[in-house]
Amino acid sequence: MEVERKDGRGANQLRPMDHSRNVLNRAHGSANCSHGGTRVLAAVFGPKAGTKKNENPEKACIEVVWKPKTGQIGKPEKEFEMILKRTLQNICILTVNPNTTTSIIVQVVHDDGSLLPCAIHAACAALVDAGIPLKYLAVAISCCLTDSGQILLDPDKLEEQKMKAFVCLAFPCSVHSVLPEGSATAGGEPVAHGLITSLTQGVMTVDDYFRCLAQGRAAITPLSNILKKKLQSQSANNQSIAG
Amino acid sequence: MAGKSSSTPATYAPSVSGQKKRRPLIQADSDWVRPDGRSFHQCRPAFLRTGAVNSASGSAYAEFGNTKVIVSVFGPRESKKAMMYSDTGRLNCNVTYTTFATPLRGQPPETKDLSSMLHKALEGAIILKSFPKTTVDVFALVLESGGSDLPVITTCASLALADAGIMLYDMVASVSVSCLGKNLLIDPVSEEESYQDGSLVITCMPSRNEVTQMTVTGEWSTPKIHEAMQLCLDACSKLGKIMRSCLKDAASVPQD
Amino acid sequence: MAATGGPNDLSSEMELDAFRRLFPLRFHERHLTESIRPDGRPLGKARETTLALGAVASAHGSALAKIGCTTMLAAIKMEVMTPTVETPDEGGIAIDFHMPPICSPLVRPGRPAELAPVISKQLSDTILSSGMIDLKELCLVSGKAAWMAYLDIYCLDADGALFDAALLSAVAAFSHLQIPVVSLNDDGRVVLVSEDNTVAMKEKEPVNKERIKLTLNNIPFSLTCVLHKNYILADPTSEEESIMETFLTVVLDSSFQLVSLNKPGGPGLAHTSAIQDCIKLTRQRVKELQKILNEAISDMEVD
Amino acid sequence: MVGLSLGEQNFIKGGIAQDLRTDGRKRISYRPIFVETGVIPQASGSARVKLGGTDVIASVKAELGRPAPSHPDQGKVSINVDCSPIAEPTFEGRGGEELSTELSSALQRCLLGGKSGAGAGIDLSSLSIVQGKHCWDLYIEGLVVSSDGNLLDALGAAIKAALANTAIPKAQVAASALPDDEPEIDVSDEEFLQFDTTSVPVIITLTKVGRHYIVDATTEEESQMSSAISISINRQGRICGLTKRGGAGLDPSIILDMISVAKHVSEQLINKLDSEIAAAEACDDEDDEMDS
Repeated sequence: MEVERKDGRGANQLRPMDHSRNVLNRAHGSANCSHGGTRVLAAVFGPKAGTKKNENPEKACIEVVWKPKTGQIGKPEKEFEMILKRTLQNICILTVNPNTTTSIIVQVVHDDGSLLPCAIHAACAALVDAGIPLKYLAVAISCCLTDSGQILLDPDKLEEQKMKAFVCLAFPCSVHSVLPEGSATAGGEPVAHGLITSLTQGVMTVDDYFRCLAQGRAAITPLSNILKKKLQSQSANNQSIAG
Repeated sequence: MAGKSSSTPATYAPSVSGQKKRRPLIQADSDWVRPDGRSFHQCRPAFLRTGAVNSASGSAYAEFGNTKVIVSVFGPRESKKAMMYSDTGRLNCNVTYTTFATPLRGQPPETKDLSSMLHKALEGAIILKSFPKTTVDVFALVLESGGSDLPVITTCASLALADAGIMLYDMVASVSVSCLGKNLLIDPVSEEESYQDGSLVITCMPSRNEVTQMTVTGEWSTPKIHEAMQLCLDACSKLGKIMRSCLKDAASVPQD
Repeated sequence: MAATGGPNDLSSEMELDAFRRLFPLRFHERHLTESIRPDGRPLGKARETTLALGAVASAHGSALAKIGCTTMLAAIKMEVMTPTVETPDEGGIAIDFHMPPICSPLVRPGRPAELAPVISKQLSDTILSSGMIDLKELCLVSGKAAWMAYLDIYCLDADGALFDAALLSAVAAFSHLQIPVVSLNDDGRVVLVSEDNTVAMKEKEPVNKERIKLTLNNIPFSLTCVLHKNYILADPTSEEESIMETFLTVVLDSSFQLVSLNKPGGPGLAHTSAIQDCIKLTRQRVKELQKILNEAISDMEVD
Repeated sequence: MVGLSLGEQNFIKGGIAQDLRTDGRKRISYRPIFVETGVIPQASGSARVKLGGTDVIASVKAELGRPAPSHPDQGKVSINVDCSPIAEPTFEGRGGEELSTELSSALQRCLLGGKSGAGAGIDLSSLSIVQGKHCWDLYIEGLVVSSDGNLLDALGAAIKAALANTAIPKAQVAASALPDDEPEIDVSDEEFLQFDTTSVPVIITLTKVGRHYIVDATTEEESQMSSAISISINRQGRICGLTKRGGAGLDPSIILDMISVAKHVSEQLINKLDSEIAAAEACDDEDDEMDS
């Protein structure tokens, strides 16, 4: 029943990932992230004074602009903007600099499937590059469900269209360092198991969803280590340049 | 996934085959019956209710036959930054139609015109000095356009203003008359409006007996205008009574 | 107002409304500890829901849905389109969600609310992917003419849980939809066959005499819950939404398949146990809404 | 906006109360009117009207078009007004837009009559060439060059003069065309069809200041107005349109009183305007002879 994937990857095997930071000089923070064919460029313009009209001045306000590869901003882009904005509100510490607006511009360079996770990683890396205080990093994965009920991780564009349904999940990165010990296991479950964002497309049964959840969570820990290693190695040579 | 085609293909509404809305031949004062069976000087049944929108400071819903309108008023609030200081309050009106309001699925062109007409109709009745530096926003949405839309919008807007507690000199009632050959038809439906020779729309304050807005199109002789005005004014006073009773029983039953 | 004595005793003698406006979060949390909400509902209960079919006469199918104070008006107008080459025998559905300036003080005539396109996309995704409507039923003449259903949903009063009310009104509008009887005239244009001019009917037999009603299989229903410090509040009002910003929208169809589960981030984290509780609440809600929809359809058939 | 001190405002109101306005005119007398026609060569007809300080230009452009399905036997007329910023600083950018939409809808209401076309100043059926297929579309453009009050009357007069100056080329169906397909129209550029503008109404605006109402108010007087009524009356004395502008309410009897005053004033204005147009046309023909 093992579904053979076109590019020969195993069910749980992710596409090669590459993150590079500080790619734009004018932005306060910028990052370029690519998952296999999908490449996204994110730029952060540091906390600017004043919040938009209906925003809460006591908290920092995050504004996301999603630039598609071609064409103008339609409804799908607006939805991605809202999801990315709410996700980043989860991971940023909003009370640090109140009454400011941090604007994040996401430019899709090439879309070859599971676009949102790649955008989330790019945005997080750009925020780290800009030195915005974060509670933890968000690690995102998307998995799709074949008609036979088998779950494939990190689908590309063709697989996404062919499959019955697909789920995009975002989890907090392993968080041992920042939060005090007690709160790490909120309600008997380690915080890392909490879900920041979940977006599903297509009809599936409830336990299919929970299987996707478990599979996604299992793939998170190795993914977050790769992410952290890439970010730390990058900041190391930054210091060397700056130092 | 059934991706929705981004640009919807060009579509057209299937129109009724063969039958064209011709203007019915009317001899002078024959007993020609109007499409919905009303007599010439009879208005459509009016259904008025306040408090339709909970998140607005004042709102009202009006239904005259097939014309259904919702107006919500957002109480005196700070006006846009671009506005200079003014020691009298400002009124901001905006009228929009739903896409399914008119039988043919398109936005009727004169919504900008309706907003400025609504603004002129209401500014005479509101005590603008009672809220300096601020703006009162009156937004109207026409759910279904069944004819003589502006009078129904104006009447519903004045009810919403009263519901919002804005100081008014008097309620504002509005009625329209269209002239077809010799006859005067009050409160015309959209079919009658499409082949009317002329129309007269009056907005007045019933108990102060003052006209705040009046527009006439088509060719009228002075006695005809006089007769039409008289007809509208007592229709407005009847409408004013209905509006007052609607406000009274909205206030008497406590808001649940 | 020196807060020396700590805010707790301050709130006791302060007037209720002032406390609600000054410390909204604490006001709501005081209610949550007794697992009740400011408007008296238990945590898991949704607001009172009513449904009225056929609210707009000038549309082919329309419905007015009210969940508590949130009011949505959905209307469908049918127009004829030439189907695309790849799908010659499928009609189309164009779904649009509008938030006119009357529905909430935040919306200004110039600037549309930024929530509207998001809900509009979620609605069209949910309705299209749920398979509620088989697009083949919208076909008139394969390859030449098919129906395009323009579904427009207007939010008349925005008081929280907009997506749920919008989906309910859309589903009800489809169940009330009457497809007009049409026939093809000589130069290939589709024309209405009106009952009175039967003379024109002679040579052009109506193309879709039998398909007046759309058959709706697994109908999607949704429930939005707010997660706040391991409390789950079903069907939040706009005030609760503005204070506790972590939403979880679960959409189940009538056979309890998961059509979509949407948690767009927000300050709180959703643990598996919380998700299971939400799904349980949604199952209950689907039964309620199913009953309400069937009642509305049955008394529409009666009159 | 002209800032008037309290003293000036009382001076204006007092003057109007005693039937002697600041520039010496009576309550119902007009400022001097100058009409000049044929000011824009490319347009089918154009005119420039100076009413005291107010200066407007109206131009009429006739083009071939298809009649509206609901009225196959009538041509189409569209009126559009543009307030250029040179008239007043506040017209800059979008400032003048609201006033121009208001003026265009008032003009449309006064000149084009009801939806069925009855009572229209311009005889729409004379614009039709082939019923249902071809007709003349008139694009009437108004431009406010300098504004010193009473814009609507000046624009009404300018449009009436421009229509009088309009020459629509005669058009017939080319004989060779097959009956059923699109008949081509050949447009002869010698004979011209002159427009009869006798039934075009003229617009009178009565501005109420204090308890009295005046005609042809200047900007200062307009700033003191409590309400204003614009009535369009044609030669037969019938009312072809009425718009109440301004805020304060008016008693119905006062409105009827104003209508009768307007009818009385309109006779003089129509005669004066016709003589001015005839004079302008005459000197217009002299210019043609001189340079031909």
